[in-house]
Amino acid sequence: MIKFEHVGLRYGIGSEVLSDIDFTLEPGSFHFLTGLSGAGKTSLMSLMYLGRKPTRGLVTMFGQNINQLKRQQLSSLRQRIGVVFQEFRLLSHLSAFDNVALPLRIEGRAENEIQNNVNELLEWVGLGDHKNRLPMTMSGGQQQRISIARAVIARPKLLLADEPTGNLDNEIGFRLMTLFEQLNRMGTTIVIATHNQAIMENFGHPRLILNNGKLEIERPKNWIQKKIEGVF
Amino acid sequence: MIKFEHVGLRYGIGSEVLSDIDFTLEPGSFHFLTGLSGAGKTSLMSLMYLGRKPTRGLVTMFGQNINQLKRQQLSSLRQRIGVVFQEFRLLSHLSAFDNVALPLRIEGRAENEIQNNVNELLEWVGLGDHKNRLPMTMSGGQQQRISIARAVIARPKLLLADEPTGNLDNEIGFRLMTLFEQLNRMGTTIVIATHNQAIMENFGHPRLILNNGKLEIERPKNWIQKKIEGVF
Amino acid sequence: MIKELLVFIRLSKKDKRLGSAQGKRHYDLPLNKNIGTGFLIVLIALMTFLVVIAIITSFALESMTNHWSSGLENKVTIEIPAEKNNGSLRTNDEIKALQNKSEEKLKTLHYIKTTKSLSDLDIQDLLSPWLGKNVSLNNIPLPGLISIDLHTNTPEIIQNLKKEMSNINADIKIDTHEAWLGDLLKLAGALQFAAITIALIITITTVTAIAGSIRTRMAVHSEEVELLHLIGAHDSYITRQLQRHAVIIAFKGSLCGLLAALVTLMLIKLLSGEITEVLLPEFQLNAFHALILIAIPALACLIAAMAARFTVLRTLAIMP
Amino acid sequence: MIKELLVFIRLSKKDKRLGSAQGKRHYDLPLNKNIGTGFLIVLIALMTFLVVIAIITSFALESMTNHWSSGLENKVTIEIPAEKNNGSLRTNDEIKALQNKSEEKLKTLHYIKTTKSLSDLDIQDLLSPWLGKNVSLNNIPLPGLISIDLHTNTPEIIQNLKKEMSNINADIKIDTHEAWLGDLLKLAGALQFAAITIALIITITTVTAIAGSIRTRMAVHSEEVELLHLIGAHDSYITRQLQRHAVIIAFKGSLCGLLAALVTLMLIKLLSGEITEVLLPEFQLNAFHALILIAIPALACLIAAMAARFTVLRTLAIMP
Ligand SMILES: Nc1ncnc2c1ncn2[C@@H]1O[C@H](COP(=O)(O)OP(=O)(O)OP(=O)(O)O)[C@@H](O)[C@H]1O
Ligand SMILES: Nc1ncnc2c1ncn2[C@@H]1O[C@H](COP(=O)(O)OP(=O)(O)OP(=O)(O)O)[C@@H](O)[C@H]1O
Ligand SMILES: [Mg+2]
Ligand SMILES: [Mg+2]
Repeated sequence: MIKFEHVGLRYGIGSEVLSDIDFTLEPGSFHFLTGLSGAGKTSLMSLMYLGRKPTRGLVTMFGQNINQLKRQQLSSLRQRIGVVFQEFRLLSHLSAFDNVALPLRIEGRAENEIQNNVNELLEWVGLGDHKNRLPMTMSGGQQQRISIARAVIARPKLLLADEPTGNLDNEIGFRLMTLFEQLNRMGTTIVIATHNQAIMENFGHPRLILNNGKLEIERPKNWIQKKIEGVF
Repeated sequence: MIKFEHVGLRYGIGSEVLSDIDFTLEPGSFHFLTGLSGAGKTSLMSLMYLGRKPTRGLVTMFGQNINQLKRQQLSSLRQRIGVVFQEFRLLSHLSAFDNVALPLRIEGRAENEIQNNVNELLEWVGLGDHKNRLPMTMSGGQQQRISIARAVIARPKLLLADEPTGNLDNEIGFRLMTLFEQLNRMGTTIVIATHNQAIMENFGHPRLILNNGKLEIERPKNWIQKKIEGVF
Repeated sequence: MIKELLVFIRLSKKDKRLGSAQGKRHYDLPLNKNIGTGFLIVLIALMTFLVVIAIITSFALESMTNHWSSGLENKVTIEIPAEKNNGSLRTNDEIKALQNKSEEKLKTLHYIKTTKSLSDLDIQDLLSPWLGKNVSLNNIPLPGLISIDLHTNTPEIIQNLKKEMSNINADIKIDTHEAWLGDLLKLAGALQFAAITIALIITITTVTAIAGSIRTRMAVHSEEVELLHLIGAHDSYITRQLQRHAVIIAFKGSLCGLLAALVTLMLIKLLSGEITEVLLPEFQLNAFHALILIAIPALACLIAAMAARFTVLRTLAIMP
Repeated sequence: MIKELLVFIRLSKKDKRLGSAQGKRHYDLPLNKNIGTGFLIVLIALMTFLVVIAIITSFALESMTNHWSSGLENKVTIEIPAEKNNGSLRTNDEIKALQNKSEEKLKTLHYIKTTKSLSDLDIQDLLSPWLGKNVSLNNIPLPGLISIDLHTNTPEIIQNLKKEMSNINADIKIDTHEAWLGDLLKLAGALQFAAITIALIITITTVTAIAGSIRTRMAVHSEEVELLHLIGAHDSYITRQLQRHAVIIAFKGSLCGLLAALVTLMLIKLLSGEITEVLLPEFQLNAFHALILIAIPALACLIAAMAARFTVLRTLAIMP
């Protein structure tokens, strides 16, 4: 699904924020991405959602070397990736409904299909009553949920969520994690960047840990056990 | 310091987001404000930082009924309140340094005083090397720290922080909580809106809990003990 | 015109329900709700107004010059002096004979439109401001005068005319009104030059203003454009929306400006009937003029579309 | 001019190091780094350019009209007909006597600037296009003509002149050139009217454009304005910054426009020396004109400042 080989990233003429990143994420896997503030989680994510090209190294997504793809093909790839941005990035003039519907509209889906799917998902994230509100008039947590809904509405093959529970209380946070687990079981590869220890411990998925521009993978002790529980 | 009597708030023609809020915060107190996402924490804060007038009820700040104050006096009151906004609200064209220096500039402080204070505080929040960077080029957690630094730089009498550790790892989160405690010991009244259970439990201050537009105060069992520890 | 108005109204309606969930032609960018849309339309309208006024002025000046030229420039007077070169006087009959002979000749020349021999009475009329109405001219040897309308007035034709006349008699003089017409035509030429220059400058200003405003507006949306790009929208999907929006603004603005200018000109014509008659004795908007006027909104739309397209593509180009 | 340029350069420098930590005059709002600052300056420059051209054109037209008027409008011709009312002819001596008497009288009238009796030779000159150069006029009874320059030409004066002349002899006629001057003056009047109208419309457009652009720009910053307000900045603190910024933009733009217009006009004058001489035989920028031209940048700054102030205060007014 995702393969990074000797990937490095620097901004402008600064030093490398990421250096020599090497990892492979299997299709259908679920990982947490963690690290101190400023460690480069968001930067690594931006490479994965094709928002940036690495300054060196090789990135392979969906089995394709992204350097060899044309603009058109890159856009099509992006349609298969759902992203929850750390700063939400909602379109301020569109209602909650239209924000969530955006990926489907871009894919050119039929309007009645859009209506059904979006309404259902908005109910699920607890915003069924708010679908005609503008982002500006919603609380931080509500905005975050809309951005999560937008990321998952098109059933992406890859879901990248950057601090998706930062503004949410534990209850709704766990509820959304369950949503992600469910998506994962249906085949979506998931990477979640988070600082939240409680969530990482509760959902014992392997962790990608960023430190000084290097990436390490850490599997919690009870990982296999959880995995088995999840299946049954 | 803060006294709310029968305060209600509604947006436009919607139902009341806050209703019949009654509480008093003594000078020098430290409270957490918590509640589900969308409960009204940010709304209550906006009343406290005078960003909004209540639709009913009486708000008394610093011993003054805010309805009887003139615009000029309100502005002067605001200078004594430090706010960490949930969405940071940094000025995107100003460097980290200038963002933090803003409250001092507005007060008209001398430039060399500004230099010393701002540099020192930026070191403390771990951004000493980043002072000439624009917010856009910084990570979410770094931006949040700048917004915290801006809130405390002018040694406000009242500090209101909305989810100040949402984008921070535990380490730097606890470090900033220590900063808040220190300020509190020097006389600043503090209200922190947060979902973070770990922090609320670690720093056992009384909690203001918003639920269905009503406010309850809950004092953790070991509150008095912590209070005594804090003094000695 | 009515058809255009209908399109205009339909477009406006579309523009108003943008961002709603229904309908196929929706916008993902906060274009229509933007501060400054109204201002931009007003600006484009005013600019179009100025361009149209300037262009029509230059049309009118051209028509005026033509009128003057055709009225005066092509007029030539043939004079058969009463006095011979050697100083002796011609008799009236001699003059008449020469006059008739010249007129016969003139009628055979292809570049002559009309000829008219001035009778003694005509000449008396011409002289009356100086000599008084009832002075008898019988005693004075009056010259013979023939007033000619040419089809066009070129130096070659005048040359040829001189040759033809000197074949009849070497004394015959040709008066081309050059001295006193020259100043008038110079003035008109200068005015037309000025009007065209001004029209040109205003057009450039308008193009700058439209292109600049559109570009500024688009730049404001670069964040939204980036988001659309990141969630997989193809470049054409993004460009199409912004372009359509820009065209609608430009169309609204320029059409309003054009209509306002036409109404203003009609009002001016109505209110100052006499003055415009002096200015524009026979100016009528012809099909060519109408075409150019209709081309103005089209041009505005084109500029807006290109400015929008260019800006968006430039914004997109820096994204991988 | 040099002083202004210095101020201009100083302001530009200030504008560039905004947002830096040093210096007292800093900006807290992203004004100078804004997309569209350059465009706004160019727009204001172009608009100012147009206004200046229009205003100078109307000055020039005014000067032209004055020139024509003073050249022709105040000219009157007194004619002593060769023929008496009863049909008999006056002798040359009789005419000369009446002419002298009239001229004596005219010299005593306060509204007469100069008088000039036309000699027989002068009259022969006037008639020569029609009669030929060497026709002897000794046999013809020529009228007596006196050309007069009036200080001003009013109906009352003409009335009075007629009375004075009829006191001398009832036959004396007064020719005021009205018929053929009328058209010319009507034309000039219409042109001046047009120029003033255009200058006015362009001015209104400019005001709209400047005010609108500034307001749009300010509206874009409403979030930043709100933040400053929330952290305790007084209204005056916020307004001051935005106003200063708007004034700098307007000043830069309008000064560039004014200079460009002046340079253009000079170039036009240089390149088309002959044409402008016909158009503007004696047009010189006087102190009053210069004052109006200098007032244009000042006006632009004022408008910008007021637009900025108004918008910011309105933004602030909705915050408690
Ligand atoms: N656009 C940019 N230009 C320059 N430097 C950048 C840019 N974006 C991020 N950085 C720097 O790169 C480093 C990593 O940033 P990144 O946003 O990836 O961190 P993060 O792990 O997401 O942090 P956080 O947990 O605080 O969100 C930081 O030091 C940051 O200042
Ligand atoms: N400007 C506004 N206009 C209308 N409704 C608003 C506005 N701001 C907030 N609300 C509504 O008021 C309620 C309380 O919002 P508020 O932002 O205070 O919640 P919160 O407790 O801060 O939530 P969170 O933890 O998600 O930040 C929400 O239902 C929200 O949709
Ligand atoms: Mg991040
Ligand atoms: Mg909130």
